[in-house]
Amino acid sequence: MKIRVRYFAGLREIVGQDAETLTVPEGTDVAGARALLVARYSRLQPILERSLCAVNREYVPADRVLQEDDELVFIPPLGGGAA
Amino acid sequence: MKIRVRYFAGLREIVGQDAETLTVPEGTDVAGARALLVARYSRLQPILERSLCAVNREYVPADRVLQEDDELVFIPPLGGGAA
Amino acid sequence: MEPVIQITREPLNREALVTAVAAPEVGGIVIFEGVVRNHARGKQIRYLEYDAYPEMAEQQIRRIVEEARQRWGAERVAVAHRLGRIEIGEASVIIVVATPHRAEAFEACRYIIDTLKTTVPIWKKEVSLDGEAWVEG
Amino acid sequence: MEPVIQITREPLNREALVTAVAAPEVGGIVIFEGVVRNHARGKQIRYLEYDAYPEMAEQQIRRIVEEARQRWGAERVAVAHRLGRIEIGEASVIIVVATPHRAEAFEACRYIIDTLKTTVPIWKKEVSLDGEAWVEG
Repeated sequence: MKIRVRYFAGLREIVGQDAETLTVPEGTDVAGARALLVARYSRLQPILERSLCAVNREYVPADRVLQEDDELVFIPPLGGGAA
Repeated sequence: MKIRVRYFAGLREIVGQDAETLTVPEGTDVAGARALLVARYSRLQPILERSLCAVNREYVPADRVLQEDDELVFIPPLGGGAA
Repeated sequence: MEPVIQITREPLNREALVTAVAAPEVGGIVIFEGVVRNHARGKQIRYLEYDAYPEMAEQQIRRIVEEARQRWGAERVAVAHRLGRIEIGEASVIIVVATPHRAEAFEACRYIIDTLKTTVPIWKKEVSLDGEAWVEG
Repeated sequence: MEPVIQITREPLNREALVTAVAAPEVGGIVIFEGVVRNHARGKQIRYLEYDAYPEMAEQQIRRIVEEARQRWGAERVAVAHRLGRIEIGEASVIIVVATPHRAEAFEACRYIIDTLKTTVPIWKKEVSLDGEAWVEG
């Protein structure tokens, strides 16, 4: 099945694009998609380990099972704390 | 000796003027000046009982002894609390 | 900077007050604006009339701002209070505090308005459909 | 009223946001403005660059504003966040809360900015004399 992955901030700079479509097996969860991305872009590994996950604009745990056409976004740490 | 009394807000409306000069005996304190004003303007009594006193722009207790040329102001309750 | 303190019969100018506290080291600005509202204490308000003992009010505000500077390091503060007749929707008081980090701006701004309301000799008269009265807090 | 929520690459307009929340029953307005400052974490900043996941950011902000409405009765709120390059002294975020009484406006405004900073997917990159880096809170 196909899912949509969008990249923002530091992730976009590493990946070099805003978004892509991934083909993953049925039953793949967020952690599985993350492993697939790390395999494809090894420089993503440290930042993905610190990131939260969102599916269809909601924060979700890493064991959330993906569905066809889901929008998956990894949310690197937010840095606004100090201002 | 002479002191200056200034009136604001509700006091000004009762007295009908912004300020006046009072002649009081040496050694008169704020409470004494207040009694004198109540004798002169009986309608001041209830509001003066609820008012703080300021001499030369500082809050003072009622037993503060007045000096020549002091500026005496009674400060009715402040009503800004709610907004 | 020296604090900006205005006690004036003119409409207050929020833009000018914010500009006055701006600086390259500022990261957070908190603005409080007290506005005349259409009802109070169950009465329908037509307008408010503010009076002050202006010299003492200014001196007291200066002292409150200095306390905020010492407690929260709030170095850039503007306080403006309007006197006279003020219509519904118009501002009677504006306080602007600019600090490097936002927590101090929130704390200092709130301290200044809360203390101003209880200690600074400024009074308001409510003019309602029922008549008019000086408000006692 | 429906809250005003803007996520935009244009300079923020404080006046328009305050006007949007005005109403005859409003007695207190608290405005928070986050401004780009010239130094952070020991570095001299040249400018900041903000990025967001805009659809999710807007949805999260809407949820935070709804929480503020329930907790403090803050019915009149505007939140605007700017994206892209923002220069020193310019606002990256403005939050305006208008309530009948000031305490609720202070509480709700602070809750909204504190929660926004920690949960809404908006990121900043600091561009300093030493280089550039996405900030992790």
